[in-house]
Amino acid sequence: MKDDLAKETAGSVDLRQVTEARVLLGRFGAGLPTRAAQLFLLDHARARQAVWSAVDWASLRAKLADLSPETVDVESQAGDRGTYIRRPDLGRKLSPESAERLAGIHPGCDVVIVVADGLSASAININAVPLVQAIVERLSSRQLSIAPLILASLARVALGDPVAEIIRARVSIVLIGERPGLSSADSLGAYMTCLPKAGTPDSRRNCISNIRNGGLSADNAADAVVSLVLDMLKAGTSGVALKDAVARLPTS
Amino acid sequence: MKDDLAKETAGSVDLRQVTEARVLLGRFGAGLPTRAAQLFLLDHARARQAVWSAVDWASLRAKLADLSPETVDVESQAGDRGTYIRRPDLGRKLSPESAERLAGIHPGCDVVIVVADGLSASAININAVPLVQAIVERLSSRQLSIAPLILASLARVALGDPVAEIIRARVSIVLIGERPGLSSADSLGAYMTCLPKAGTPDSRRNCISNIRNGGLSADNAADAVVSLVLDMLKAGTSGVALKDAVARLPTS
Amino acid sequence: MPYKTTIEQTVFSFADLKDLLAKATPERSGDQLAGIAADGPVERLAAQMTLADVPLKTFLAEELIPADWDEVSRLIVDRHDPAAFEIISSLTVGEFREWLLKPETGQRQLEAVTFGLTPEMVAAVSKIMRLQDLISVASKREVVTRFRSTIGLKGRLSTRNQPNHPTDDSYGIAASAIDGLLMGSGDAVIGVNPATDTVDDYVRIVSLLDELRMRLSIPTQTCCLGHVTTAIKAIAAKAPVDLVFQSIAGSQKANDGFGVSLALLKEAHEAVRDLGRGAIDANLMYFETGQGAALSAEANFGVDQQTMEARAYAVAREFRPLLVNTVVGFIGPEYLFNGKQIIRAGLEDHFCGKLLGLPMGVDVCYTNHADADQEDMDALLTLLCAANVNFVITVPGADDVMLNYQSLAHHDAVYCREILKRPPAPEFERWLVDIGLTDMAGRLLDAPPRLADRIADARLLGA
Amino acid sequence: MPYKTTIEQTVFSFADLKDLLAKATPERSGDQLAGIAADGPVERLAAQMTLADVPLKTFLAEELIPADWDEVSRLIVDRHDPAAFEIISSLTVGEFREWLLKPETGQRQLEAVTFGLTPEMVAAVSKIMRLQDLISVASKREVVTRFRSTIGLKGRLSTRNQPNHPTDDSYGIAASAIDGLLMGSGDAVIGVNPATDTVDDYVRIVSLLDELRMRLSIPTQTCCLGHVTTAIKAIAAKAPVDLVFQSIAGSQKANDGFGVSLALLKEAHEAVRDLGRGAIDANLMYFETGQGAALSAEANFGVDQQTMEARAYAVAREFRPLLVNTVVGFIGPEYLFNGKQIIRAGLEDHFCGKLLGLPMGVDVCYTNHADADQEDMDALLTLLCAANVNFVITVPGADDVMLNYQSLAHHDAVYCREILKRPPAPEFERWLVDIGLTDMAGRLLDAPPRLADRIADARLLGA
Ligand code: B12
Ligand code: B12
Repeated sequence: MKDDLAKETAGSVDLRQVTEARVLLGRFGAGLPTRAAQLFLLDHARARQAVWSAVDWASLRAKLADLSPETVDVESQAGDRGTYIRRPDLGRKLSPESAERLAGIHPGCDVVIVVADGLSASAININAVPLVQAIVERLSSRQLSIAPLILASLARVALGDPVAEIIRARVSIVLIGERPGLSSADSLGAYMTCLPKAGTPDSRRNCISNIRNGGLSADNAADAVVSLVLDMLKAGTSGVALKDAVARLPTS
Repeated sequence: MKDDLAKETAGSVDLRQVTEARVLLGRFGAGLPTRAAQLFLLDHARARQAVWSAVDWASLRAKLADLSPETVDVESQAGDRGTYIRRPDLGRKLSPESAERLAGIHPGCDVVIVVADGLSASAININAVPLVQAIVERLSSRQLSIAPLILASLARVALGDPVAEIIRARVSIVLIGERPGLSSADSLGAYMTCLPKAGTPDSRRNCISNIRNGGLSADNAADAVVSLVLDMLKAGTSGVALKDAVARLPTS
Repeated sequence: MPYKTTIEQTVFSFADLKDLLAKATPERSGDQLAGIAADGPVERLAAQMTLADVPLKTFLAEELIPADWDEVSRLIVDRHDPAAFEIISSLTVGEFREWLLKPETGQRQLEAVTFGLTPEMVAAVSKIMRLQDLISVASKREVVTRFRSTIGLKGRLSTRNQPNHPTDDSYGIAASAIDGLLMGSGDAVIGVNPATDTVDDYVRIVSLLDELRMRLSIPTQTCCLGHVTTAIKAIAAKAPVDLVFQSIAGSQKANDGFGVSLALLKEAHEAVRDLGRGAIDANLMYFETGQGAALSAEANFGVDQQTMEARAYAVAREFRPLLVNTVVGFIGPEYLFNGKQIIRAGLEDHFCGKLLGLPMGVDVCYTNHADADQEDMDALLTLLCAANVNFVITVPGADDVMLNYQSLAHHDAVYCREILKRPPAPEFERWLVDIGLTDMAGRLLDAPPRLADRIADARLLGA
Repeated sequence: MPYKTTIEQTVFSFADLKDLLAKATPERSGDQLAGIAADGPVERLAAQMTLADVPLKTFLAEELIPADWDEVSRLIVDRHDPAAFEIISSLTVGEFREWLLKPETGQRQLEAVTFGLTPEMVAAVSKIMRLQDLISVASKREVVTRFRSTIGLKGRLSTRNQPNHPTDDSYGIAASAIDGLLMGSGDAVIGVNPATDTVDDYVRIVSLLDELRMRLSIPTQTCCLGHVTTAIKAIAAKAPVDLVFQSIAGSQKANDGFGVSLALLKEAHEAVRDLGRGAIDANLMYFETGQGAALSAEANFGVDQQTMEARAYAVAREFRPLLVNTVVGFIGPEYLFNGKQIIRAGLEDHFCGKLLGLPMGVDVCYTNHADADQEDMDALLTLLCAANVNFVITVPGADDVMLNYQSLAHHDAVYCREILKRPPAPEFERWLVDIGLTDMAGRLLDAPPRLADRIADARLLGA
């Protein structure tokens, strides 16, 4: 049955070529073919593991040493992964030690980049380095000042807010592991916020998501991220208000 | 609706008088009246608590001091209640210390009585004393020798087997807390086995169950238990084979 | 024979078919207790993928429990029908699942393979099926049995009215039975689990139930769920025994622990047939089973509890039962830990039993030491109705005051009838209308005083 | 006002209605996260018993979130219809449950009280109802909406075909949509969640979907689930927008967090109406909600997540939506920990939405950080069909490759159609037959090569 369907469409366009979605699986009544059903379960087991794995911060630091010789490790108040999952509120708050560490940084800069584990360590392990590189290149070529790179553990998106607030960055870029999907456990999201401070609502951010192999490439993502950051710096705002604010700006 | 039905049957026999089952609850469509539904949930919460409560062995020992000045505490290999519930196999085995303690008892007797917590501490707290008294009275009046009373924690029915084997009792009587029900969390079961030893199957035992207020009274239960014990001592067997074996005995 | 598979460079191996089946079983406390469960989801999946590739024929070649010393294994071998097996003989377990799911595989095809299937094949395929698969296939398989009522017709749901009492008091039993009848429950059987163990009590109970049935002309059958040896004695004393009941399990040793054997069951079956209370071809036995029974008697021989359960069905089908009931959550969390495990096991048992040709019912139930509640039962009941279960058990207010567990309430049967549209057996459906308990649309009425009086008549109660 | 009750000498007290509602809520990780949950089953039960005795009138007198500074509260007060409330005005919450369950309370009665009910009343009563109760009542409440197809007719089930793609690639979206159509999915809507955020992309996506719909003459509507502000811009640019989508929540602050307000939604509603793509009275909005959204925006004000969810329905019904979808397991275990919590929440949301007069669908789904699996989804889907849910979401192989979660597979829709006997919207049902995808009995056929070719035509893919 499965193979019939595959053959039939071979004449025109093979749907499987244009999407990684699980199209044309075939069926027996309402049931998936046994093999497809079992591969699904295997992927599920893997995706569940991804949630519980940890970022290899050391290797990340090494790979980014040229770009950002100084990095600062911070962590949220969640303490461990089990708590992290159940308590997003704690994942948004800096641990006291982390706050102290940040206070030591020379304050005031245009942009701070926060690399955060979020819900997928592999998203960071695989995609963070090229993306950070691509973003830093673009920002640097515009002569923007960049704070030391922040590496955040047990972090939610909003952990970027207190970070940026303490080091007084005008815009924050949080690169975070999105929750792992069945077909891709390594998708990365970028969340940009202008004048971030603790308590900023999500409507005040912008988002570029699905950054990974098979999704948005690092280069395209960096273009989009930096273009948003430039808009924010110009308009002095971000989030749902950004588009209109940009439209109102005098074209320079 | 509920009250209508109550009224209707008032003319003949009120079903509620003759059973504690939840009869004539009334209904709204397929739903229970709200109050009945909530009382059910309350009883469920209580019954679940009963499973996790502990027997007050000290008070039990005190109350039975006259009858059985000597008692021996034993426990299974389960260790704690959580394990006890998940590991019935361990609840059937004596801890090494307990086995040692039993080895100190003068061996050989007609009957050993084991009081075991099983799945309901309240069954023991409430019903064990009168039942043990009633049984011991009846056994004593027949001049049967009784081993010291065994108090068993984290015990399954079959824990009586190694106990009786070590102290070489011809018949064991295990009085055990039955799993708590919704309406009665204090029901006690009596399991009698002839020539018990570790590994005896349940088909080699006899059982008297539902001993409690509202079920079988202590006196009636003791009558039944002792009559079975006498049959066992005579027939030299127990369990499903007992009835036939007794029938075959020459009437004395 | 050892089995092997590789997933991402990790090799998983399984000592033999028994090991493979155990490791392929969805998570379950009883198999963990037995020390035979998979070590986490990935090993489980490896086993399931391996199992999917095992040819059905293998199950005929490789014994789980040697027929040499186990009469249940012997029975399975003896009853296997190669002609019926023919049509599926070339399939693997995974392909068998697909064959079962195909719309072209309907009642006719499923019926035709019944005796070509062994319990082990059926257990194996169930392990790689989701709840939805189990429902889809089971819902296609109709198994109809008959005594005074016709049970198992597609789209209908029968109930056992279970009027237990902690001391088997006659009034108490009658009162509970009447409560159930007023709620329209009892077309599968009115059956009492006796608290006592004597032949006298057994005879008293069946007599009482029989009188109730006859006075109200209820098209149903009655039963006392004592031990089969007691039933045989009662039959010998000419007690009105409609159905002989027995708990059974999947190995000779386990049955031995229950005090029964195939020979004893045969004797009982013949005895009750000779009473001639039903039509010549009436179904006369009532069996109960449940995952964990064999393990609890240390008679599972390293076989997982669900496969052992399916083996019990081989015993059951030998005696053309009217009713087979898996008391799924009855034993407790030692074997099925929580609502989730109970729900899956209930659907598995129903599926396996139906494929093997049995009139399966499920006792939708749980104990107070399990991590389960009424909501889990709502889910299981609704799923079972989608799967076309033959019957369920109901007691007053879901509380069995003797067996100390929660089964369904008679109310739940009303839910099935009126919300899920599952009427009872046709004879009983008619009776309910005739006597005035339901309207023509099958909706339960509040019994008018006269009727309630008549049903709850003091003489009946004192039977 | 404080509330109090005594259970066996223990006094339980609750600070106010908000506290009482939170403590009466069945166990749920989100309320535990918020620090407002009951401290164990006995306190929960005490709260439920107290709640059962609270008169419905109390909910009109006691504010949970002051209307003074919350526009959702203001909306709820403004829209309350005392005449519709009259018939139930004397009932307590417990009696209201009983009234709902009575067979005499049918579609007519339920429809009549719709605007007499506030979200808080409905949330309250749901807290003291079992799964079975929630199903029984919801199954009686039909809410029908119309655009090109008629959605919500009793005994039918519609589906949203959700062809997401991680970069919104046109070919990718079209391929996924076509896969769904070949499986018979999409009569509620063909709706894409855009990964991107620009007006251009939005316009491209709706144009592509509209072309697909027109070329194949599919009696359905299409949607791009971008932000409402983007939709407004696209409409201004005369893009073919059938439905305006927006995520909404139960407080002004939470909606603010989503970047929306009642005024903005009204603006969007009027804009899309002015496009005149549907009949004059067509339903034109599509909303999504889900327990936990308000809390995750720290905008719940100590109110439990399920009550906040019901309050979102007050926002929804203001705009006569075609579809309201609770994405029940979508956010994750922070709010609904496991399968059991997801199942109950799904049935609660469906029940509450229906009673408030909404065309409720449920996204039967879970994330990979939750303790849930496909079996839980099988259970929830089957239960929802028993409850007569309006629609569910389906994606290829249950795997949403952009949103990173598991929803239902298109296959699951086939299960509902063929096993549970729930055909799609009548217009779409006819279309499926006409185009040759199903037989007259509604059974899905394997598309003959010609048809598959036509549907998967390269020009469509390149739209
Ligand atoms: C659970 C249970 C079972 C389970 C036991 C499996 C298990 N792992 O627990 C199953 C379903 C297998 C079972 C089967 C039977 N049971 Co039973 N069972 C019970 C129940 C509901 C609870 C027991 C309990 O709480 N025990 C306490 C715990 C702490 O002890 P345990 O060591 O974990 O449990 C052991 C005993 O319960 C024992 N056991 C269980 N049933 C029986 C029955 C007899 C006669 C004996 C000797 C032992 C026995 O098996 C368990 C494992 O070793 C009682 C009702 C009650 N209110 O007590 C009926 C009950 C004890 N069983 C009863 C009967 C009749 C049977 C059967 C004989 C039914 C039949 N006709 O086949 C079979 C055979 C049992 C056997 N092995 O010989 C009767 C006994 C009547 C009597 N006075 O003799 C009772 C009172 C209920 C009833 N009326 O049906 N049973
Ligand atoms: C979960 C989720 C949500 C949840 C968030 C609640 C929660 N507690 O997690 C809910 C259902 C409420 C939601 C709502 C919306 N979401 Co959303 N969401 C996601 C999802 C599936 C996963 C996010 C994730 O893994 N985060 C990582 C974890 C570790 O971080 P976190 O701190 O726990 O999560 C925070 C962020 O995810 C943030 N967030 C979630 N969605 C959005 C959207 C935008 C624009 C922003 C700025 C932030 C944001 O909210 C969370 C709590 O603070 C992504 C898809 C993806 N593959 O990533 C879409 C996604 C991010 N959401 C998206 C959209 C469009 C929305 C909505 C605007 C939809 C609408 N039209 O109303 C709303 C509004 C959100 C807002 N608050 O402003 C788009 C963004 C597109 C874009 N490039 O701008 C995405 C990519 C998916 C999509 N195409 O629909 N969302």
